[in-house]
Amino acid sequence: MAKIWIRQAVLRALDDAMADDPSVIMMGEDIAAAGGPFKVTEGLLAAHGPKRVIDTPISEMAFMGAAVGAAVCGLKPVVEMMFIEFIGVALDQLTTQAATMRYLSRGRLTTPLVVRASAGAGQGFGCQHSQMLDHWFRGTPGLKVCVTSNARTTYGLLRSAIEDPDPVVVLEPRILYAEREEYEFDRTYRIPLGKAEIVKPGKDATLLACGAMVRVALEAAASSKADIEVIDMLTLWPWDRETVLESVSRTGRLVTLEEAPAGTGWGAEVVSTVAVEAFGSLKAPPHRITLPDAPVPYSGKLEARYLPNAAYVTEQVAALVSTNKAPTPWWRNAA
Amino acid sequence: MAKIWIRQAVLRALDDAMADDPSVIMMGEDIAAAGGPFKVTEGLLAAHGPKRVIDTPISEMAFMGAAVGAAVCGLKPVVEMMFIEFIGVALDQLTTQAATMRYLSRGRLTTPLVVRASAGAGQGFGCQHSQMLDHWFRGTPGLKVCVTSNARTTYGLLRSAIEDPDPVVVLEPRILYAEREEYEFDRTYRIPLGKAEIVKPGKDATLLACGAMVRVALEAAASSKADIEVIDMLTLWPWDRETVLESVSRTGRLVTLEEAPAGTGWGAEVVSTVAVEAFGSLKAPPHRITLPDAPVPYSGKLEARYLPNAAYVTEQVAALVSTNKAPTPWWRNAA
Amino acid sequence: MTISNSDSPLARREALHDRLEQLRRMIEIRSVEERIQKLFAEGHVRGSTHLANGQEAVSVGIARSIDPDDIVTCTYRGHGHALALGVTPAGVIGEICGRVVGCAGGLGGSMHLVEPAVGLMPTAAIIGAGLPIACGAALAARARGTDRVAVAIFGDGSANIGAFHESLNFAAIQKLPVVFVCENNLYGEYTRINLSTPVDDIAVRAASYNMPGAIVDGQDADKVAEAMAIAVARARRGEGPSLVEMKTYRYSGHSRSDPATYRPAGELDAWLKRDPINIFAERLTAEKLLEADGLDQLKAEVREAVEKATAEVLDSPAPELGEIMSHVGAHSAGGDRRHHFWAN
Amino acid sequence: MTISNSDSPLARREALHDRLEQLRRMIEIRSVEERIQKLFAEGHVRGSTHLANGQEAVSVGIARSIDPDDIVTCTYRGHGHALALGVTPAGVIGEICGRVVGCAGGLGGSMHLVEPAVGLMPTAAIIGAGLPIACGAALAARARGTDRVAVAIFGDGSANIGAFHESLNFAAIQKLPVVFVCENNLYGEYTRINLSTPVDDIAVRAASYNMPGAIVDGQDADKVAEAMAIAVARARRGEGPSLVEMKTYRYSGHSRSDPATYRPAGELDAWLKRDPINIFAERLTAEKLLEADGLDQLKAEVREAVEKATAEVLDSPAPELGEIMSHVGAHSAGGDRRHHFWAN
Ligand SMILES: Cc1ncc(C[n+]2csc(CCOP(=O)(O)OP(=O)(O)O)c2C)c(N)n1
Ligand SMILES: Cc1ncc(C[n+]2csc(CCOP(=O)(O)OP(=O)(O)O)c2C)c(N)n1
Ligand SMILES: [Mg+2]
Ligand SMILES: [Mg+2]
Repeated sequence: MAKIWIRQAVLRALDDAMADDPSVIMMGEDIAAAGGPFKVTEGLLAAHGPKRVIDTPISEMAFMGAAVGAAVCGLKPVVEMMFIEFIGVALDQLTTQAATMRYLSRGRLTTPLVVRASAGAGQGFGCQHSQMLDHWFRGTPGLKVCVTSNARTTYGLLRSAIEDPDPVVVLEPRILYAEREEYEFDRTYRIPLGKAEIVKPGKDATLLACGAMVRVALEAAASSKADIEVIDMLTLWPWDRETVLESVSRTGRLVTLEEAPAGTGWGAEVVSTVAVEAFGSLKAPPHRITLPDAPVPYSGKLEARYLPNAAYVTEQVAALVSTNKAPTPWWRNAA
Repeated sequence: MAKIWIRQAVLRALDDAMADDPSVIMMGEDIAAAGGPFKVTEGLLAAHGPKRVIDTPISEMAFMGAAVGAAVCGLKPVVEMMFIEFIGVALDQLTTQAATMRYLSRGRLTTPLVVRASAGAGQGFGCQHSQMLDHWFRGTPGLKVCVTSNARTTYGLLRSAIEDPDPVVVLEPRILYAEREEYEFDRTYRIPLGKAEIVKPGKDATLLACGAMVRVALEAAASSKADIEVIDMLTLWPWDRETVLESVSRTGRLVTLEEAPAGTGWGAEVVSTVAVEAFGSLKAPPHRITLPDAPVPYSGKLEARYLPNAAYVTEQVAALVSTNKAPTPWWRNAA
Repeated sequence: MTISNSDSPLARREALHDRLEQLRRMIEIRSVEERIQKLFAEGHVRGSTHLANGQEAVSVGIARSIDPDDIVTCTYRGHGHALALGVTPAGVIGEICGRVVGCAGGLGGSMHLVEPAVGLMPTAAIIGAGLPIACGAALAARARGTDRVAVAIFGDGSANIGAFHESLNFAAIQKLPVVFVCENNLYGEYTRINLSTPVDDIAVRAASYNMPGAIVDGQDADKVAEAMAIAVARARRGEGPSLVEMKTYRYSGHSRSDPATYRPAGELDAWLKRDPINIFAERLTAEKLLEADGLDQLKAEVREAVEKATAEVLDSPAPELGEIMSHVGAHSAGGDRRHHFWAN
Repeated sequence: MTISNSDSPLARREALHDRLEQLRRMIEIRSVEERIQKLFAEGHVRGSTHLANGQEAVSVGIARSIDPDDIVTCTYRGHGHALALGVTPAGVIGEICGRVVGCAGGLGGSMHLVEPAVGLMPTAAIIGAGLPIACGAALAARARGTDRVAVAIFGDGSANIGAFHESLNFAAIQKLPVVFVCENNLYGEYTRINLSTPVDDIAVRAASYNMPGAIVDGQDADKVAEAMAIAVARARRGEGPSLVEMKTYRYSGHSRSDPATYRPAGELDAWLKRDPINIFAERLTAEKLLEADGLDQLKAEVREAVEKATAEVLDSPAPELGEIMSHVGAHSAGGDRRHHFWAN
């Protein structure tokens, strides 16, 4: 099998989607002539031309909104938000306009668009370029949100998102772009939106993660004495209640591993649902491993501590499994 | 005691705050000369002058950001977002700039500002003018979010928010502005941010609500056979874990009443925390009463069904208390 | 030519080629808005509603200058545009009354009128939101090889929001076939333009984007149509966007609750003297298209039709409860009813 | 006059009244940025970093035109401005290396330099964010009865974002004491201005807000200072904002990973011929303030000082882990260290 950079999976998904469907277009800053700030759109301009691969001025509101209008009028725009934070100047167009278009027209107008963005911490980009921010989108009626975790899920989710008849946000952990991985492209491969995947079966606890945290979860599971089941959430909204509930009903323990401060993390929604639906089948309280309630620090030493690593996750899960009590996060006492 | 409109409590809080502290200023669209689109700023211009009560052009990014700059430079700006949806064009300034100012300056620069906005449904303003949207702010490190529920809490929360050294979002249920209520102003009255209030004690279940849902909760409690404890959350971030956990430890049952689709509601955070911290003291699964997963409909008939009313809440709580099983929301089957 | 209540939006739009129908449509807009005001008082309307009486020439002037498969975005102040573009009185009144006959089936309300068949996107309740969306429609038109144009209608106050600037710049650099129409009615809510905007003419801002900016007498439907024709033709030729400023006035306050006491004495009167319906009626009289008592007759006719439409609306039920959940996403019960613009 | 590493930001700022120090500061900026590039290669810098070599005259020209208690907002491309305003080389390099000696104690990084003592707000990593914040600072200055001004520095590409438009309009209508400085270095990331902006001069956009717009040779510190003086004086007199466009160029690519291959052949060379350090050195020579070998001597001196600062940085520890939680809100362990602007 060929080793590829994960960013190549983005590129390949976009390239194939454009080749397969002439209505797919792309918009974003420096995605065309320059091949993208993260080189995930390299060659698309040459392959598909300037009418379909469009460099925009620095004006997120304009091109996010243009995507809405273009989607209604028969195109399938894929918008790149270089860093997900940038949609903070244009959120209205996605959550208020795109997400209500179908509703306000009783199904006659729809916005099959994708916002893809690099997201997440770990590389020293500082607190305004390192967040996940899925909570800005998650739960908005009419909108879907997913997070990629490796080459395969990048390809599978992006292709599905672009084919989806409704607006979808795809968050791509920036830190993964430059990772290499064995992966064989299959042009027909898709990951259905709304489905999670058990990436490592286990009996003692269900560990949920998404994005860059999936590999942390897998590492933690690999080095755990307990037999941990790791689930890649893949889609955060609407999320896969069935897979999660089924897993928890088997393992009796639930841990979420979230790259977000607790107040914004997706785990709240999942844990609360499990608490309601699987009440009684839990052997231990559910436990959320989150970021501390603080902005992302720059200094490498601090950012390394700020993000949960495998050792910490292992330790937290072990504590839960062995005591059936939720351990305290390291930062609770530091605060 | 005098009967006042709840909107007068907003006005009075702003007026008193401006009188007590010359650094308080106000900005917003039509708040000065016109006295505010909801008449909550009537007379402030005459009382405090055009340098402190400022009508702005329609440019939320400019005046939200101006509030950030002014706050850093020694003022205490109170920004009116007429409808909370409007911050969708200016979110960056609040959540990315204001909320990180202290962090990025290691405490040397702070942004004591308040964003107050009318919010919520029930009046036929349609899906782009009827949401709570607290999930855009909740959990953001450095930011606080609270919701008013009557004249007293309006006055108490607004005064505290304006005095807070950090940025605070105050959501004011629009539907309450024109309600009348007995209330005697007390210039010294404050509600500490981060504290919830037991507004009706009870033994059988803890019913959490905020904003316009508090009176629905109280009505439901009044007409329930079970003895319901009603808590007004008041601050959604950081929320009052102590009061909630203590209540649940007594009642053994938790119901949240949220004016938001489940995917965005604050109840997820609360229920998940309770599930972790009070695991074992619950007699029944926690239950969330939320809006359906759909935009706010315009037609009066639909909006009346869309919003939980007292009868529905009574019924849902009764089902939980009597069966110790979480009832199904009406819309789960309709979807 | 008389258009009955039962005519389709598309037929109503086609009818607008007729000059008498143009006059009639202006009267209809005025009439429908008067009726809406009454319906509000009668308790049939919820939330708020924004009248555009006095601005009818802009609506009709625009509608007659573009084709039904050109795209229009506009704002909450959209009754006039919706009617001009072809939405039926029952469609508009019905939506505002939250009934199934409403153009959005009662889901949207006064601020959200829509009719894909005549190119009307859901009117947006967020200031500036329509401009980028129009850019996108224009982009799609070009990408799909049509010569369709998009028209973004917005107010003077909206020319101060970021989306205005970004959209004009984006459209200019992309040479998009879009026409930006600013209805300068001198007020944004309760604020006069001079208090929010340091220039008198929004059109001067076109220079920032190297695009043509035109200032137009918005009370004269012919002048509106003329200016639109130039901008639309330019767009269709692929030469890019224009900014067209219509000088106009709203007779009423900003919304139903606004008595508009902030207006200087005499201002309204001066504008009433240049009423768009009267101006156009005089023109048609001069052109011998309208008889001496033609205007009164038309008004009576229209009023009757509007009453009929109102009766139809009030007979029409509120939507089924299931509608709440039927159009959230493709998974919803409403299923796929997608309108295909420029099919084949 | 020579400023040592141990001098305070305020002292460094005051020193800038001296013309030789102005030259020295430009050299320092160039030197520090060269060192940062090396530190990146050596693995001491994380994330990204944005050099402004070639733009030194803008930084120094601005800094010498305003007082330490005037407020400045600028962007991630802020090393030069920070140094010019007074932040020490160790403060800048330290921040970029994530050490406690950094001006934000290592919490911010390259894109977030800050120094309240000389009016520098945390530089913002979101395009356009600094403009409204500068408006607010100006508003506070006026409301508090001072004659302080705010300066917002941003790039040519940033003139296309909504915040630019809203801020200029807001400042104009409020007559705020703010100066908007556009550093037009011809590129926004990898895109040349003509591909993103339909006008050549950002300054023409001033007309949209009825404010003065000036076009300035940004390679000449004196010209920069002259233009700033006019705009600042106007602001201090209460006459409102100005837009000042500095024509300049960045010699490097957008950020460390950008080889800038998108630039037309010869463009860089042409700009190198108008190097701001050389231009100013020649001027000082003509003014007899600089000896024949003065420039080389200064460069050597500065290089040594920068090396010393670098050594100091590399000796300085990373922040304590507790710093993560110490400055989130007033409740945090860091407590209240608030800087009071214009306290008397
Ligand atoms: C982003 C945003 N800010 C504020 C509002 C509230 N608002 C509704 S209408 C209006 C005035 C708009 O004035 P103008 O653009 O002149 O249009 P007109 O109403 O005169 O047609 C305002 C401020 C809004 N809907 N959206
Ligand atoms: C809202 C937002 N959009 C996009 C970016 C990414 N970005 C960072 S720098 C830059 C180019 C800015 O160009 P210009 O304003 O000319 O400033 P320069 O870098 O040339 O100094 C872009 C697009 C951002 N930081 N924020
Ligand atoms: Mg107007
Ligand atoms: Mg530039």
